[in-house]
Amino acid sequence: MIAIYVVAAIAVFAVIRATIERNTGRKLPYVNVMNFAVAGAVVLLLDHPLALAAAAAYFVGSTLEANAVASTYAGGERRG
Amino acid sequence: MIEYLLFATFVGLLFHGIHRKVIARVQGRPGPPIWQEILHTLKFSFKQTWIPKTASQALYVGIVFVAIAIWSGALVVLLTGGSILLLFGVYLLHKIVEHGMGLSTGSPYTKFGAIRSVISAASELPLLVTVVAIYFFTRSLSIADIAAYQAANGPLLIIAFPAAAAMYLVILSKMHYGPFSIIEAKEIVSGNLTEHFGVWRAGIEVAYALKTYVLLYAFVLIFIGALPFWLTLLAMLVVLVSLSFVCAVTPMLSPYDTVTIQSLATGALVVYIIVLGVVMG
Amino acid sequence: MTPEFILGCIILIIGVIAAGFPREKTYLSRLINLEIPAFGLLLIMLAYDEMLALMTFIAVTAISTFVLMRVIERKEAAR
Amino acid sequence: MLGEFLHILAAAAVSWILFVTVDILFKLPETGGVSGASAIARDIEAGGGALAGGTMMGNIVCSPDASAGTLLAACGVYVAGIPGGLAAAVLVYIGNRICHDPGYAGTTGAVLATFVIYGFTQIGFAATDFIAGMVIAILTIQGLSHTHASRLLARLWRVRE
Amino acid sequence: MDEILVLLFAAVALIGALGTYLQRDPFNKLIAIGITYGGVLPFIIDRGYLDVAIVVSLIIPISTIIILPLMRRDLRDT
Amino acid sequence: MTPHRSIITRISATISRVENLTGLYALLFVIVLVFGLITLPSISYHEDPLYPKTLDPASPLDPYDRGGVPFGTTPVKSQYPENSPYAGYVTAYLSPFSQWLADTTLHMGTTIVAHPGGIIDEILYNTRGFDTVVETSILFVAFAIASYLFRRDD
Amino acid sequence: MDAVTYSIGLAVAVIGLIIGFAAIVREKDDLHRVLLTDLAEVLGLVVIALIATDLAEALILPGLVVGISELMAVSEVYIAKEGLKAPEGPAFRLEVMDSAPGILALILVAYGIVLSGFTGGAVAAVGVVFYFMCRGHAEQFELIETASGYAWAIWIAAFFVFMFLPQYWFFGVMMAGGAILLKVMAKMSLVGTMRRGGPDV
Amino acid sequence: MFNLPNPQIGGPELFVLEFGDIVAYFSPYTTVLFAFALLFTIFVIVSRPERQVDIAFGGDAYYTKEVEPGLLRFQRFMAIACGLATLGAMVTGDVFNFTLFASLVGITNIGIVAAYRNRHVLNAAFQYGIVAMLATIPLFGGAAIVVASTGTLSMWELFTTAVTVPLIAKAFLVLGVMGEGMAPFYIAKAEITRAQGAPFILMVHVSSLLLFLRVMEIVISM
Repeated sequence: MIAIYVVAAIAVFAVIRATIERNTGRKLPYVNVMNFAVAGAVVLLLDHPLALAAAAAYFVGSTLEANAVASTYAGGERRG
Repeated sequence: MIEYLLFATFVGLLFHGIHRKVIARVQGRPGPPIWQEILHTLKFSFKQTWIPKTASQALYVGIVFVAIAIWSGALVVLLTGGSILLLFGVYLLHKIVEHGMGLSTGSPYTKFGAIRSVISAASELPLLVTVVAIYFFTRSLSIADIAAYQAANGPLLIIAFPAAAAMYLVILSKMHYGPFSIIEAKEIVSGNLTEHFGVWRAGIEVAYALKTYVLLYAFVLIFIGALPFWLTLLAMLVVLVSLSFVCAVTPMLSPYDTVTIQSLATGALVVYIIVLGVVMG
Repeated sequence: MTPEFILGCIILIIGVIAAGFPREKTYLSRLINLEIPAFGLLLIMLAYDEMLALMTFIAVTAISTFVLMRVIERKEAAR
Repeated sequence: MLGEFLHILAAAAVSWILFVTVDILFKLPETGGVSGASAIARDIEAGGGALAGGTMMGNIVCSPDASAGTLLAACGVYVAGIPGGLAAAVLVYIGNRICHDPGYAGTTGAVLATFVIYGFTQIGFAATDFIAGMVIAILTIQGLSHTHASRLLARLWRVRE
Repeated sequence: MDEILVLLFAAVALIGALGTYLQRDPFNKLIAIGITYGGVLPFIIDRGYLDVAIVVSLIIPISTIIILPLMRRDLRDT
Repeated sequence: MTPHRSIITRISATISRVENLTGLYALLFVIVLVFGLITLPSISYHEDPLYPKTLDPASPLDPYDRGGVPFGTTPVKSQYPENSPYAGYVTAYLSPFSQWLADTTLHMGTTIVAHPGGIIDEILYNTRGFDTVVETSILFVAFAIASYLFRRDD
Repeated sequence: MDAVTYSIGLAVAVIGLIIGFAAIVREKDDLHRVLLTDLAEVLGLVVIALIATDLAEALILPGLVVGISELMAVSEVYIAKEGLKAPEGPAFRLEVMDSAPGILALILVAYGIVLSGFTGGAVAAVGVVFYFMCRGHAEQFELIETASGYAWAIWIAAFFVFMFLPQYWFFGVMMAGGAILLKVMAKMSLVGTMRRGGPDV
Repeated sequence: MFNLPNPQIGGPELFVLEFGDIVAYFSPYTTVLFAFALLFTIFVIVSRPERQVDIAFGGDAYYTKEVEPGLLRFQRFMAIACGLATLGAMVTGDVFNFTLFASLVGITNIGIVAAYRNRHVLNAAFQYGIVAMLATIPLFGGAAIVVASTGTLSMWELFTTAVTVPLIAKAFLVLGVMGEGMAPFYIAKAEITRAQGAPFILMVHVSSLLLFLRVMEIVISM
């Protein structure tokens, strides 16, 4: 099964890109790629219905994290 | 047992008087008569007695009885050949008596005495190290076993000299007018004794007399061995007089310096114990 | 010696150095750095299959982060 | 080995087309769903990219969109077939609600992708190909060159408009 | 999980941990914390503890969000 | 202060400041640790521990499967089994809900065992229950302090 | 786990402790000391985790709870000592703070109740703390404290069931698990309500 | 069945209390300590605090400080908890249980003094609190090393000559108790002592000294 190696390699690639990128706003898309890769790897590692839930939980959780970080980075919610 | 306690109290008070006398003579003063402390205690017993209005009453009274009780208990332990760990325990608990006396009255002077008593808590540590060092040699902490060991191998004073020095330091730090007696320094009136008068003071004098007796007796018993009764008293007297000389010629240290010196002594003894542990396996 | 254990030890040491001697000595950077040794401990617990302890640990870490955040927030506001 | 690799590349192309289409149909490049997405868009524009493309990329980062739907649907199909894909759609829906996303791009994408992937599994593809393919597809958008990716997306967005 | 995968995911976790240490900007540090967890998760999954993985995946972002009030712009700029 | 202070006075000055207390304690601990590091090779792991772990990845109770029959005995290696006559009963107990989980899924062992009943509960509540009493008391006291301080100014 | 792993782990833990405590020796700021204390707690847990038996976990769970509760008390003392006040001005808001807490807190609390015991209490408490942090709260200290007081009493009763009436062990397990869940969760969720004074936030 | 293996240190056991794996015992030594702790707990329960006299400088004025009732109640509660914890620590027959009692003593000690509004006292309480928290690491770490290297936590087994406890574990235990009770580092405690409420403040000292005495017995016996 070659898929999981592809996914893991992409994760490492994305992480390296994310780490060398200095701008926070441009960093987040790279981290997003890693999230995709790790969520995929979770299911590829363990073929079980719960693994889907784990992948979704991880993905949603890290997306939420990225969302919150980016929003704080932007200065929080606009208020009128 | 009761008569022995009375005897010990009497001898302890007498020792206090001798202590004052020796110090005075070394310093070139005439000094009080040696039975002065006995008279003192009797005098206090018949003076008017009450409890200060600001005091925490139960504690104020209770602490006197605790003081007498623990040192009587210690004497019993010594006589029945119990564990010297218990003796060490009583010695530490005496600290509580000092704190309690100072804290319970509400007076600022006694409070200072209590605070100094808290600061000088390092004075207990050498005794602890003594206990551990003795255990290294005798493999037992019961006084009967220690006496048996000394009967077989000679006095511990020679075998474990640093431990004896530590215990000597401990007794010294509890003597009146000594370099470590910051608790009763005159700049804070009488320290934590200030507000205990009348019968309460007499009770405390009794407890302190017992304490002196017990500590000296324990020193002789642990480091020289079980001697005949009169010889024991004589040895105690010798130790006392040597202590009085030290007290007479040394100035009182500043509070934190006492801590430093006692801690350094403890540190040196810990090193000694580690070396012992390595050497003796 | 499982890979989790080795990785956990390495991350733990990195984290201890990071939290003990952070590059920028602010409360915030130290608080963030504190998460690294937590991951190290997580991996060590995982290596020993101590899952209940792991779960409790992560939950408690979140709460202690909150406690610390609350103090730091007040401290920063006072400055 | 090589065949599987080609399968993955084909799956990547399919998923790429699928999620970009759905996202653009749901107007992701129009506005940032949350302030964070707009911030990412600004930074990408400052780095030489296009604002519309950057906004879409920001939205992808900040909330599970059609790309996430495709990935999770692929995972769902891999572990449990069609029901798994639909379960993934439900999870994406919950994720959308958690992440303060007003739209339904993710859920729609997940449902669509479930059937597409299931269809491809019938003609010799494996669901794992789609998982890896989707990761490659997102890599091309988010992970290779923000400048070019955002310009490309902006061009596609102009077509939609 | 064979050696290659172990190495790859361990690399992710290590890059994350080192990145957290070395970076100075708090946002970048927080992002690196997320990366570290991305490297750790596969190890939990590989041992089959899916329930733990789910819970931890939900709590880690929460603890990140808990830190965020310290990084608000209006507070930091003044 | 005189310019020439003896070493003892300087140490006294250091230990008399409350702010130095933490540092002093930490320093003492570091010294002990450095000595400890030397003696570490002599510490060996005791190979026959209490409450040993057995792992069976195929079991739905995975990290905590210790065998045994529900409502029956399970061999638990505790220190004084005779003091806990029902040791082992809790280990194999599954509530109806956790039984259902165990029958349907494979990877939820932690959840199943955390639901009351299981080896950890056996230790926490039965054989070493006294620890847990003390422990909850600590929690109680600590939060009493915190909430007292927090609410005092209201 | 084998003996070699234990030796290596212990060495790593001791080296970590040396580094961490060296940092404490050098640290002069009080709040930094609190943070480093948290670090030291982690290292202490490593030493316990290395035991690698079920007993290790039974020791870690109390250790964790002791750590967090002491941290709570000490930080509160710090606030009182420095006379710190809650920050003025508008509260910190994010979009996700409207949407996420409800769902996540629901999931975590429900799961925590299923777990029960220390773990469940801690997990549920994270949910509650997160919810209170994002949504504000109405102060109900007395209620929560009363609940946890009763929980403590229930747990003591459960302990005595185990010790003196072991034949009712089943009853004891249920009581103890439930009571600890309630207690830990209630106590920890107090943390969340403490962030801002006043019910109007 | 239970025979204390080393009666030469604290005396033979008098009474044994079994809680599962944790077997508490009373030897002459621990009984004395227990009785002492009990005595002071009773003092805490029955006695009212003293009223401190403050002297205003530059005049003859002096006044007694009033005791805040809420503070008094809280302190009394903490002091009683501290007394109970000390009682437990004196008789427990299990190393980990002992360390838990020690940390309970530490936290109640913080509680007794943390209630004051005096800044100096609070500062001392805070420093003390930090040390008490740090001290949980050697305490629990010591217990952990004991169980890992000997396979048991029960003092009944550890006191036998067959079991050798690593030196570092003993050092950890002593160091931990020193931190929890502040036994020799009394700097913070001296500040604490200035606070009002003699019976309660006294409990701080009683508990720490008794803990120290007990840990010495444990360490020497092991």
